[in-house]
Amino acid sequence: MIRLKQVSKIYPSGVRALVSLNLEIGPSEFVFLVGPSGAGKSTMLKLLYRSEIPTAGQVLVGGVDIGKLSIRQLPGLRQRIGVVFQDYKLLPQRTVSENVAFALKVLGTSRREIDRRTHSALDLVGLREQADLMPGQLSGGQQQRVCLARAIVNTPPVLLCDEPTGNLDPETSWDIMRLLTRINQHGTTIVVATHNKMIVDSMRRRVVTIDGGRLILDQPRGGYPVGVG
Amino acid sequence: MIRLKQVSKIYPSGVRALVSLNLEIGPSEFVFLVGPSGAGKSTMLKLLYRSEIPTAGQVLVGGVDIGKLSIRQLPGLRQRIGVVFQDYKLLPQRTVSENVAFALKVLGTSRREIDRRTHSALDLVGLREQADLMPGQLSGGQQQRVCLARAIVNTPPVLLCDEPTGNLDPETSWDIMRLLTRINQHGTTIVVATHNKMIVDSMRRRVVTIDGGRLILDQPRGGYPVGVG
Amino acid sequence: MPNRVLTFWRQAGFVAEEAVASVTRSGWMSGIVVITMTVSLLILGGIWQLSDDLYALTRAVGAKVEIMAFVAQDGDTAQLASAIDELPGVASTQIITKDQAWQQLQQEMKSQVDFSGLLQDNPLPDTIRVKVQDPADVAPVADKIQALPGVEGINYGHDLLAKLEQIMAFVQMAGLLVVGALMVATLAVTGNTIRLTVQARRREIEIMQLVGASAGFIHWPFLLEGMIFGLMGTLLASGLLVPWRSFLLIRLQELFPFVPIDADGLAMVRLLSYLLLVGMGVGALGSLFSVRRHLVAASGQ
Amino acid sequence: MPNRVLTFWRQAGFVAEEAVASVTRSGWMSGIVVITMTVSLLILGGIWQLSDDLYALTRAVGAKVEIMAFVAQDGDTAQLASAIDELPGVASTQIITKDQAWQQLQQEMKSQVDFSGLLQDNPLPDTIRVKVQDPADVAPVADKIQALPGVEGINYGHDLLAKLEQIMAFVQMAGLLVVGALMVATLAVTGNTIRLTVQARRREIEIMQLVGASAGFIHWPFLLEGMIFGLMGTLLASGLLVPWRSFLLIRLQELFPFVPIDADGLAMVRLLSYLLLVGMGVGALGSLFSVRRHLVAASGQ
Ligand SMILES: Nc1ncnc2c1ncn2[C@@H]1O[C@H](COP(=O)(O)OP(=O)(O)OP(=O)(O)O)[C@@H](O)[C@H]1O
Ligand SMILES: Nc1ncnc2c1ncn2[C@@H]1O[C@H](COP(=O)(O)OP(=O)(O)OP(=O)(O)O)[C@@H](O)[C@H]1O
Ligand SMILES: [Mg+2]
Ligand SMILES: [Mg+2]
Repeated sequence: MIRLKQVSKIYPSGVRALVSLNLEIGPSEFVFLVGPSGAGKSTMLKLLYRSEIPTAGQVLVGGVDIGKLSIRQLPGLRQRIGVVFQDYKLLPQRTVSENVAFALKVLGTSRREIDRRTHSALDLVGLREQADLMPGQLSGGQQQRVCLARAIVNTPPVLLCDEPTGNLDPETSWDIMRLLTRINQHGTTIVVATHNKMIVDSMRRRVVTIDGGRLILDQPRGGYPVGVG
Repeated sequence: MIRLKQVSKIYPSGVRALVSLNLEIGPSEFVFLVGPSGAGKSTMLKLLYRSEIPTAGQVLVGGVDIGKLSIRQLPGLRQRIGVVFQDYKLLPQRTVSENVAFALKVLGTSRREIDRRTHSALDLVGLREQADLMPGQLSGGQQQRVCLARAIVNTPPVLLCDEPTGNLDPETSWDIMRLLTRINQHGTTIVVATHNKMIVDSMRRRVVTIDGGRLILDQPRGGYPVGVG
Repeated sequence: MPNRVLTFWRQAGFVAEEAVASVTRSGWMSGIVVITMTVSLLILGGIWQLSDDLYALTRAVGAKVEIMAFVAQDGDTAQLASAIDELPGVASTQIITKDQAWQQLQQEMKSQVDFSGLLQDNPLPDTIRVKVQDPADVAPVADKIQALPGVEGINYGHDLLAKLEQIMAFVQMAGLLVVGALMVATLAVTGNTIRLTVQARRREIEIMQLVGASAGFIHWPFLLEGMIFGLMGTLLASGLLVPWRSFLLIRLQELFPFVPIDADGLAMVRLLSYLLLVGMGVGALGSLFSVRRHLVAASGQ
Repeated sequence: MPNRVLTFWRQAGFVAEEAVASVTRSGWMSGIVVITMTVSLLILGGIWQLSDDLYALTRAVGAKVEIMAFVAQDGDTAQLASAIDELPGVASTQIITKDQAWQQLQQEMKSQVDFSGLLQDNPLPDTIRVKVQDPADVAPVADKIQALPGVEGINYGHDLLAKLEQIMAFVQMAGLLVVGALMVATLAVTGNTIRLTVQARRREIEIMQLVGASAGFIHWPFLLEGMIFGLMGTLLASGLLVPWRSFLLIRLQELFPFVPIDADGLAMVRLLSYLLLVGMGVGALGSLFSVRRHLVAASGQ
């Protein structure tokens, strides 16, 4: 499903965020991406939805080299990838349900279908009552969940999450993890960048550890690595 | 140092974020503020630096009822309170060191003093090398640390932190906590809103738990409450 | 595929909805763009009109120029007048007999000339006063009249006419120049203002791209929004231009009562449609360029 | 307390530094504001100048009006001329003898009047041509001349003068109106543009407040920045206005060679200082208002 071949990313500032990284993630896999702050986790996710392009190497998603996509082909890729952002990226002037519905409207989904799916996505993340509020009226954790609802409303084959539980209390974090597990069971490939040791340790899923832009550990049923960084 | 008397906050949207809350925090105390997402933690901190005003009740900081401060008196309060924000709030068009120096320039500190203090603050949070980068060129965790550096550069008597470790790996989180402890030992009152169970459990400090806007637990040497929310 | 068509229409509906919502949502920002647009179009339209009016005025003054044809002693005045009347380009003729002319001259020169010392014999010829249809025709018509038998001489405001033609050319040239410059200015100012509002919404554009909206899909709401701004600006500008013009016409007519100035309704309609075109075009282009800027910036290229 | 003074100067230095940095940092945004400002000031200055020139032109035409005084048969022409010369407001006098006048009349009326049928006795009086210093003085000076002994009658462009006075009043009124309206338009457009740039930096204002900057401290960089925009806009506008004016003057002089149009350097300097005042004022006010908006919004009131 996802394949990185000798991928390097050097930012214009000269920072080497990723160095000759090789990684393969199969369909329906659930992978934790861990590593110290500044290791290159967000950068790797950005390469996958082509918010950045690699300086060297190839990034393949669903068999397509996405570094070679034209601007015209970009929407197609983005529609097949749901992303939960570390800094939410919600539209401040739209209500919660409008934010979630947005990804569907863009595709020309019928209004009934939009309503149905938006409702069930908000139900899943536990924000049914906040549907008509503005993002600015929500707590940090609630905004994070809106972002998750938007990412899954479209049932994309790939879901990328950057610190989805960074601002959530342990209870809600577990709810979200259960939710991601369920989505994963329906066949969605999921990559989660996280620092949440507790969750990584208990879930016993594949854990990919990067540090200083290099892949240093890839455990099939791992825990949060100790003493890294 | 900090005193809340029967404080309620009802947002214009009708949400009751805080309900008749009473709390007293002495000078040089170190308090964890915990509770589920949407409990009212950020709201309480916002009342303390008067980003919001209470709907009812009194908020006293250093003996002053800050609900009664005029706009002219506000800068004085803000200079005595350092804040670390959940969403960083860095100036995107200034370098890391400019962001940190900002709080000092506002006070008319001499350039030498500004340089000295900015350097030592960046050293403390481990971002000496990133001093001349823009916030957009940093990872989420790095931005969080810049925010912390800015909050302490001014050595304010009160430091409020909203999820200071939300985007940090465990290692860095511990570094930050050690740092906060050190600052606290020099006499600074510190309030930390957090979801980090691991840290709260190990630090054995005072833990104030709120849920649904109400204070439901206040343990002098507590841990992260179980089954709350 | 009917499904594709349906999807297209749903997207189109969404785009229209978005555009309208965006105008109302960003209330005061929209207000600023509309005000800027109105002001710019107002200045443009006002100057355009003024230069048109000035041109019409000088033309009307030119139309006042008459040819005086002096009939020879033995000429047949009435016959000559009807011959002139039939010349192409002639609007009207009027006969002034030598007696009328003599009386008029005595009247006019009362204080300057001591007529009592003059022989009472009338030295003046019969005169035919000729009006032409188009001031540009004065010179050729005068030449034709001169060539008619029985015409002893002619007289017309030769110098005045040349001067007027010069002034008309100047007014037209300066008008075109100023209107052209103002058009560019309007484009610059309103285009830039729209740019700033789009800039303020670059986050929105970024998110649209992130959820997989196509470039066209992202463009359209902004384009439509720009055109709505243009439309509103033109309507407001028209609401101020029409009364201003009536006021101006009345004042001008007071100043030049001898020159007929007609309130040409059609010219007004034409001007307003030009303004509408400029307004909506500027709105659409201003949006287009700035959206494109952000699109490229956010595509990870 | 020297420490307080030191602190003040450090803050002032910081403010100035901030203002300059902000202009350069937000490059294209600053560019847009400066362009908008330049365009607005250019239009304002251009129209201002044009209405000034039109006024000067009508005044100059008015100055061409002469009084013709006809000397009685028994009057002493030379003595009368020197008497008139000493009247207040009179610029110059010129004597036209009856012989000169008669010859000139014959010349002018050659084609209209058959002079051979006329008595050769000259019916015309001596004439004194009088120029006044100020067109507004024509009527009172004429009255005074009329009252002099030996003056049989006078003649001056009474109607033309009245008309010119009307036109001058109109030009002045319309000029004032248009310049006033443009001033408001300039204020609106550039003020709004600055508003948008400040809006784009509301986060900066919010953070300044959060780290405890005083209201004055937050205002000043924006105020200064607005004034820098005004200064740059004025400089650019001047760079275009000065050559445009020379061009216009040359063209006008070509059209009205008989009217002296002087390139009044002082008037230009005055105009440019007004523009500078307007530009910097608008920049400062535009910033002030929009910063104030955000200040109140972010103070938790
Ligand atoms: N746009 C950018 N321009 C320049 N450097 C960048 C940019 N984005 C990230 N970096 C740098 O690249 C490195 C990796 O950043 P990245 O955001 O991938 O880290 P991360 O693993 O997600 O960290 P965190 O856990 O703190 O979010 C960091 O050193 C960061 O400073
Ligand atoms: N500006 C606002 N307008 C209206 N409602 C608000 C606003 N800010 C917060 N709220 C509501 O008040 C409640 C408490 O929010 P608050 O941000 O204090 O929660 P929190 O404890 O910080 O949660 P989290 O851990 O998710 O950050 C929430 O239900 C939220 O929706
Ligand atoms: Mg990251
Ligand atoms: Mg919070």
